Amino acid sequence: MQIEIYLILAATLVGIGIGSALSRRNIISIVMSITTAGSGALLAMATLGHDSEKQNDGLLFALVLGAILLILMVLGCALAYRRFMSTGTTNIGDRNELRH
Amino acid sequence: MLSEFRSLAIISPELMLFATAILTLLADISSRAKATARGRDGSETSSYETRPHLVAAVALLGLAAALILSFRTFSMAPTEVFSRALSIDPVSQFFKTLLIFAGIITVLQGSMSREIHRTEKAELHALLVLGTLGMCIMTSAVHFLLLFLAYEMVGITGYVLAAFKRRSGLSSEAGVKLFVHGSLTTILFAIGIVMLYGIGKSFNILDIRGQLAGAAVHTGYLWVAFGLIFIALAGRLAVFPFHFLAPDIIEGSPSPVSAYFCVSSTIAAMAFALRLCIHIFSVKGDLKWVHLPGFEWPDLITGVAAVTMTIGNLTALYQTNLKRLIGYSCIAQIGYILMGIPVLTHAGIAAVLFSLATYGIVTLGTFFVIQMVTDHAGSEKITILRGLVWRNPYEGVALCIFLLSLAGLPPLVGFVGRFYVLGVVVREKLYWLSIVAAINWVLGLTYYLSMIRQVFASDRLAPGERSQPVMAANPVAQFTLAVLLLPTIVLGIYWDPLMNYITRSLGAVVW
Amino acid sequence: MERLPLFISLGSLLIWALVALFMNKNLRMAARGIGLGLALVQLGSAIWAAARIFGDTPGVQYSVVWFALTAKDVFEIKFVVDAAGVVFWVALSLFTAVTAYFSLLGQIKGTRTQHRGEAVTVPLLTIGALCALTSANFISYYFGWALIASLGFLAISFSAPNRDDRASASFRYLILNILPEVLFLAGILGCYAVFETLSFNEINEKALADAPAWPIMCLVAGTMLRSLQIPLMQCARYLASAKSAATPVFFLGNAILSATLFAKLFPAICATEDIQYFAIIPALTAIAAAVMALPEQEPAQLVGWLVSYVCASVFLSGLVGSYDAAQALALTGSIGVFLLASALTEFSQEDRPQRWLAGVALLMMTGLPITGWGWARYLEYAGLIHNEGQLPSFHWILLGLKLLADLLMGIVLWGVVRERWMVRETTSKKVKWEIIVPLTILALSCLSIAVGGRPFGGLVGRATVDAFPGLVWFEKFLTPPGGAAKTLSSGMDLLGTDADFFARLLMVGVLVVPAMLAGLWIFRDRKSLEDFRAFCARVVRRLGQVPDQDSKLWSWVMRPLNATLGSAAAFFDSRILDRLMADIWVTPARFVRKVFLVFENKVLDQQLIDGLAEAVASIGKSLRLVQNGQVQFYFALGLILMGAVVIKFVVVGG
Amino acid sequence: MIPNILSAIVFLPLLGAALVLVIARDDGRIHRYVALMISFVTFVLSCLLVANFNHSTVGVQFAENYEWITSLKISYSLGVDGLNIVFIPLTALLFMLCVLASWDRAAGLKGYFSLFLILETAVLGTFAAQDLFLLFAFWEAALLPIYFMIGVWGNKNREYAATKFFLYQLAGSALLLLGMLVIYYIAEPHSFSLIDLAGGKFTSARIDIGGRSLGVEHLVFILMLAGFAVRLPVVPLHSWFPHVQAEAPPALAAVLAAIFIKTGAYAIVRVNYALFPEAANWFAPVIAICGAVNIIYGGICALGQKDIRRLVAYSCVSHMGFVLLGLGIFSSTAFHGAFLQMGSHAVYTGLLFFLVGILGARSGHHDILNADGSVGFGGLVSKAPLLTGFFTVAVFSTLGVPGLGAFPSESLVFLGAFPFHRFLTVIGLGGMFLTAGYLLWMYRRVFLGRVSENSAQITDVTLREQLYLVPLVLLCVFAGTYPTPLINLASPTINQVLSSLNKEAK
Amino acid sequence: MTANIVLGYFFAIVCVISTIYAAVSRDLFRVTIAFFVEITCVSGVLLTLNADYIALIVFTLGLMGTILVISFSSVIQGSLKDSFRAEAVDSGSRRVTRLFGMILGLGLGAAIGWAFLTAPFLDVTKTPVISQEVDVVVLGRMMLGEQLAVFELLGVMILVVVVGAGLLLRKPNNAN
Repeated sequence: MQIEIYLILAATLVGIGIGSALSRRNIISIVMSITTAGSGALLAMATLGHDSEKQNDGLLFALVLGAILLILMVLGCALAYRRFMSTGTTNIGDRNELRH
Repeated sequence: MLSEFRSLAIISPELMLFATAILTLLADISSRAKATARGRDGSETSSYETRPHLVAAVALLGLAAALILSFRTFSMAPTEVFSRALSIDPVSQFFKTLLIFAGIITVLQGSMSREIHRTEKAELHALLVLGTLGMCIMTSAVHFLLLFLAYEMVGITGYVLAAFKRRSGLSSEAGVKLFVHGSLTTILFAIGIVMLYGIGKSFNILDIRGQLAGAAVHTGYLWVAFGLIFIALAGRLAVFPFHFLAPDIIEGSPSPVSAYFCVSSTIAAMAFALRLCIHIFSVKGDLKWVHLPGFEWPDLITGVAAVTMTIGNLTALYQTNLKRLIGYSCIAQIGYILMGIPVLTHAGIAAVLFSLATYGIVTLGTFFVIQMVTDHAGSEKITILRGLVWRNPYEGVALCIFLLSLAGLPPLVGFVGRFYVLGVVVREKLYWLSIVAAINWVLGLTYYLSMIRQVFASDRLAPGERSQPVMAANPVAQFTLAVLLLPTIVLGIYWDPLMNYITRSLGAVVW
Repeated sequence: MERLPLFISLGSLLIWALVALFMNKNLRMAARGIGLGLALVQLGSAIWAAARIFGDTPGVQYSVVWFALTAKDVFEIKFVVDAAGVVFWVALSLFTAVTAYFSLLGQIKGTRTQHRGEAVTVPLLTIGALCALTSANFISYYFGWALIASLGFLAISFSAPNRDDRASASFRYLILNILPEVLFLAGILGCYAVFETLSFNEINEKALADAPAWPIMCLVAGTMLRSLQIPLMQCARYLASAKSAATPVFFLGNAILSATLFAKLFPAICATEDIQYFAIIPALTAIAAAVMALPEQEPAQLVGWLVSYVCASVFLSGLVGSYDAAQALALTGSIGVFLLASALTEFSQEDRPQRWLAGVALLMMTGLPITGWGWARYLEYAGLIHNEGQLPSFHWILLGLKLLADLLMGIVLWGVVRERWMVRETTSKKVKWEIIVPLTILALSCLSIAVGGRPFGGLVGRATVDAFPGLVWFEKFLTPPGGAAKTLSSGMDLLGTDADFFARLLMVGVLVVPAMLAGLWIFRDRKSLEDFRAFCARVVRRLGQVPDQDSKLWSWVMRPLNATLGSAAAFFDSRILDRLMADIWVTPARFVRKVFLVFENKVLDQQLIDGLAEAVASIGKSLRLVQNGQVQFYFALGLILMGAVVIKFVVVGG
Repeated sequence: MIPNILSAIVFLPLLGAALVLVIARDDGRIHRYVALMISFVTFVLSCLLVANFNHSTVGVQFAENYEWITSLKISYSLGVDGLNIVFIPLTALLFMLCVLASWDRAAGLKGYFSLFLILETAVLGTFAAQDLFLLFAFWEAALLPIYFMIGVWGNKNREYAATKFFLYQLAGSALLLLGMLVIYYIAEPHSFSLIDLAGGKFTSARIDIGGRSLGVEHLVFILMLAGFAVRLPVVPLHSWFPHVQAEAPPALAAVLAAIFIKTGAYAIVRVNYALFPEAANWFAPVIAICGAVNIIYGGICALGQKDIRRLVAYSCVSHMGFVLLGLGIFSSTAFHGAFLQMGSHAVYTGLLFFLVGILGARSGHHDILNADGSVGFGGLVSKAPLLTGFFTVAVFSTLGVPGLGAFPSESLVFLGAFPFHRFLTVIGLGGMFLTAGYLLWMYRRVFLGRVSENSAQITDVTLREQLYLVPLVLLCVFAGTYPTPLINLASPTINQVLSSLNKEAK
Repeated sequence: MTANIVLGYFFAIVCVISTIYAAVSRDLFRVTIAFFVEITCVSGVLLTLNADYIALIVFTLGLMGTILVISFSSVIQGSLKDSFRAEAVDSGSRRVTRLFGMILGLGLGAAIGWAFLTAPFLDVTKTPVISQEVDVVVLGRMMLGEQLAVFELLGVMILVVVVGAGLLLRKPNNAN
């Protein structure tokens, strides 16, 4: 499998992930979309990391990215919980008071 | 081993910060005592008696120690530690000192804040300290891995901090928004890093720079990479296309956190911006840098700076919420400071550093007073400032001085920063930009004046409006204000030492 | 030493002004007394100066450096005390002293209490007039000119400050002074630009060479306009309503000042091409004034027309080049009108002194040959007759017009004389010696001047002239300043000429016999008097005054056209000046003001400046709407903008 | 001789302000004594300055030069020459009198007097500065006290006026700042010192803006002129002034009209003319035209004012036109006239605004005509004869009546201007008559005529008020009759400026 | 080798399909499942790069994420069943916005893809170099060696998350 397939897949994941994060309303599904996009980035990293002779850095970054994605999911869910406890909704567009 | 030990000595401020965070949490846990209270319906509820003063004292002492340590590292020759991942040079130490100072003030603010529940002060302090730690690393990281991690660490503390206020819809909204925005930019940042990695096959910024300078690079690729990283930067720095969220966050967060976002976060992001623009995408010359041939990113930054300050100022005109107003003003300020980067000279960067330092001090002061007032009044409407100077002259006058300094009027320090930035812009013959900046100077004054007008308003209250009661004098707060006022005024009159220091630091850095 | 009289004079006037200023109510009497004393001191110093001048010393000139800006730009305040100046100075001092005397008198009797401001203005006015009289360059002349204008305003205002008519009279007085001032100042500036000097002497010298005429013309026109000549003649009405206060004001202000300027700049005026044609204006003014005076019943108003008439005579002579006539007319005319005005305004109608004084003054003004005014008239006619070389037939026209005016005015004056002395009943028996004595002295002095004057001397021959040493003074007084080559009828040269003969003939033939007879006959009793006045009023109305068509724009154009006499009626129309003022000054000023204010407040301030601010603010307002609180929207917007920028840079380049 | 006397003069009021702030007593009576004492000492020192001034040399005297900001080569540089020697004692005097004029102010004396003294320092500093940056700093520093004084102690519409004032001024300052920076970076070596920069160093420098090459001298001249013109105020940029004058507390209004706006005219000569002689020659006709426009525009606008403060404010606009007209013509006469006008205008406008303030304090309103067209005052001459007397002097000074106020200066301006710009001069003459029109209209409505209800309770001037009015009256007479000593002080420097300007013309 | 390729393509295709499904589905439960599948597929793709440890990490991420989502949803909604209702019914404009957001995201992806594919230094047609060393060893050496700072920083971050999440999830104390 050529590098371009990996990269196209990565770009697709990023694109769909971000698109979905921009169009979803539920915080939890947004969290999932972000993770999707992040996994795309991770994939690209791993691919490019493998492309080089000294691949180590790239892998490390992928690892870090994975860890961070997990952290983000945890925090995202916690925030959704917090949001729900204070306003009773988990939709991102609802009951927004911070504007204008 | 010795070298490792020396590395530890060099990063002693960061270590101290980490220790502070841990100690704060420990102090909180160890000082808790269980107490029971009988509710109205007879049910017993148990709660923890905490000692917020102790916790705050621990955090502040630790931060003070870190500040002293960072002072000690000021005069060190530029070095790179942790296998060239951290660059400790006078400029990064300058940023660190600023950040730790800002940390002290925000922690102090947090300990005084009424928005933060007293059982949660320790967490607040710890998170603020940890966030500061992340920022400190951000300022000196020359390795993208570390930079990314530090960036993310700041982000994560930010999400929690923004949502810190209990049972507040605003606070949780701010947290959620910041989370969505922040994690999206994180992803883009990661992709940007991947793209740069693709060029240089290294995460080390020095290596990447060498690669970029050496080979003729595909401009489109560079633009996408730069754009992605710039988005991450812009989201943090609150500059033009990604500034929309910043006022929401600043309004929704508890006041200490707002100050933290406005000041610490911005300072760190500016360090990041310097890293990105100067350290990666420019080539070193004599007393100046040259951007990569064919890759005209300074034009982008120039435009962004111009638009940012204009939009920030314009949008601020019609605000009625104090914190939100300050949020917009911060956007404008950042836009102003950002003008110093694309000129790519030592003088320009010196102007950026100078005005950033002064911006930090002054904005901290502003938030300090605003927190006192909003906490006292229980509202964030701009009208709560009405007649402040007659009720609490010291605080009122201090707020006015801070605001006027933000507006950039001599003989206050805000003017000096503006003078330098405008000076380098004129010097580099970016006349249109200087005109935009001059217009914005006037625009900005409008809303600062609208606040000052409230502070000094002495006329009758509107029907149904109650006069705000007098705030009780708080010696600690007054002392802190004095500490912040002193540089605001003194540096406005005699700023030579600071500027000389900055110039010397810039001369010493290797990038 | 030679400066001393002037300094004493100025000093005493200043002290007088200060005394008047700082005296409060209780000390008012003392202030008036001191004022009179100082006025007498001033009179003494004037006489002293006159004695010196006419004794042995020639004219004294001295100057103070005002500004020495560079070696070239030096501005001096120059004074000269010469024969012409000093005579007017004495007259002026006399007026002032009399005014002070009346003031004290009014204070003692409690009939007339002067306002403090009014008391201050009298000495200051004298200072102003003194400055102008003794001026040797435009700086000191203008000093006097403008001081008189503004102090006149104050004097009228303060004379009865709470009355609206007084306030409006003072305002109109000011307009009368200000409108000509434009021309006058333009003349001064023109002189400075053309001759590069402000000194009268140098201007006189340089004007004889080829030089542009317009600065001098401006000066003359300005002076004439200010002196109640035709376009502004109707201002005499407003002066009349200023009543008592006007007495010192308009005499010091107008007649003397105008004549002074003629005296100072006589060579330059004579040297100016075509300036003689200006003389038609005073000639017409004289007729108009006489016609307006015919039906007049109000004494103060009569004085107003008389002022206009006297000034017209002075200008007429001056412009046709008879220096001595102009000087003599100014001096005697001002004395006469001053007396008349004092008599008519300082006393009530029942007072015997008033009748005496007024009688004397009226007799003077009728132009009897034995009076100074008559003597001056002789010189005037002689000048007009003699002036044939200059203007081929023009001067005959002028002479004709002037004779007509004189005849009419003679009828008026004789009529009033008769009315005062023969028709009116008197109720007051008490003789007021305190008034009669000084005024009689004054009148006698005038008479002696007249008797010793030219007509008499002319009749009895040269030998008599030499027998009166005092006449040498007037030779000096009537000698134009140096360098005047074109003076036509000066000195004794006229004696025995045709002009001398015809002038005497005209004096007797026009002023004395027909006018006196007509006047006495027309006013033979009260009924005939009223009939005649009614008739004259009808005629005047028929000629000029059309029924009111008020509040129409440009009525000052339309009204004369509707009248029988056409445009000439403009001079007789009492409302014409109001209309004129309204249409050429007030209405346009209001309109312009309105336009400017609309521009200033609405356009500039509200639309442009505040509008700019609002536009900026509304941009801010709409930018605020972008902040809709949706984080996804924010991010998407950011992405689009960023993407657009990046695409621009990638595709187009930096 | 006191060492550093100039610094002492400039900063003594600041010290006084600190002193006033430090004194904690709340009843405020002591503050005004302190303020009076300080301003008096300042005035005495400035008189000493004049006494020791050598008016036969053209150079800068009492110069003080200290390094301030080495990295930008900004120096703390003060000095006195013919251009500013008159204004320093005049400023000190007017501020002292203003303290007296604010004597019976009831509330907030502490803040009021401290701001007032800060303002004095700023204005004195603006006059004394010989370094462009220092001048700018003082220039800006004057804005804050004024803003606060208007905003806090002003009249009904004060906040609007204060904001307008500040924004206008800051817009002007922005232009000034830009111009300053441009020449700073073009001058080699970089310098802010007015002495170093003077003498046409930028004649050949050019910069590119939008692909067009522009002469630096002309560009910066216009930028700076616009900055100064806002303060002057020159006509399209003047609309802050009437608002501010209508709202400011009386003493401040006097200071603004008398001294503050003079800094603009002064700075034009000090900075623009000294630094850009060639551009000055190029632009002088426009300045003269601006002057004529100011005269007429201000006059006509004043004609229509019903508020006495606004009327006097427009009169100021009109009269600053004479200054501009004089400055726009490089003849010795006109230029001296302009300078003299600056000085004498300070005196008589100060007097006028003091009196307007007294009138307003007595009656509580400033309307010449009420909204229904009836007279707002009327007949004051019998109610308050002394007040009327002072007012008369002020009004007649403004009119240019000989012996008072504006007469010599306006004469000089006209005499100097006429040979160069006949048309403009005649327009200027028209302005004199407009002045007569509106001022006497006001005078008649307020002081003459019937006593109206409003003016029935108005009392006459008290002894304390006379204390600060009489000096100004005396100065009016001095300025109107024999201001030669003042002109002699300034003359050598003015002639030198002129000769350098005229040299460039050839 | 061929198996590797076939597996890679399989995972890639499944990954894309499940991602699309996750993006467009309105049922949260299905979204979660699709998400799990997608992440698993990514880890599968990573396996073809011989990055076993990373793949494991990613799989863990997917698994834990799914668990997290399900548990939080149940906590928030009270019962598992309710929580997987569809998101709020879309209105017309909302649908447009969704579409717009999606297009934007895809555009961004396209830009990134374009940049990658046109990059001159990257020969995209060749297959990636497969490291023979097991990546966990490499990673371990690095994280405890030259990149110690990263490791430490990750630790600090975990502290942050523990503190932060603990704080966020804490029930409000009613007594105060």
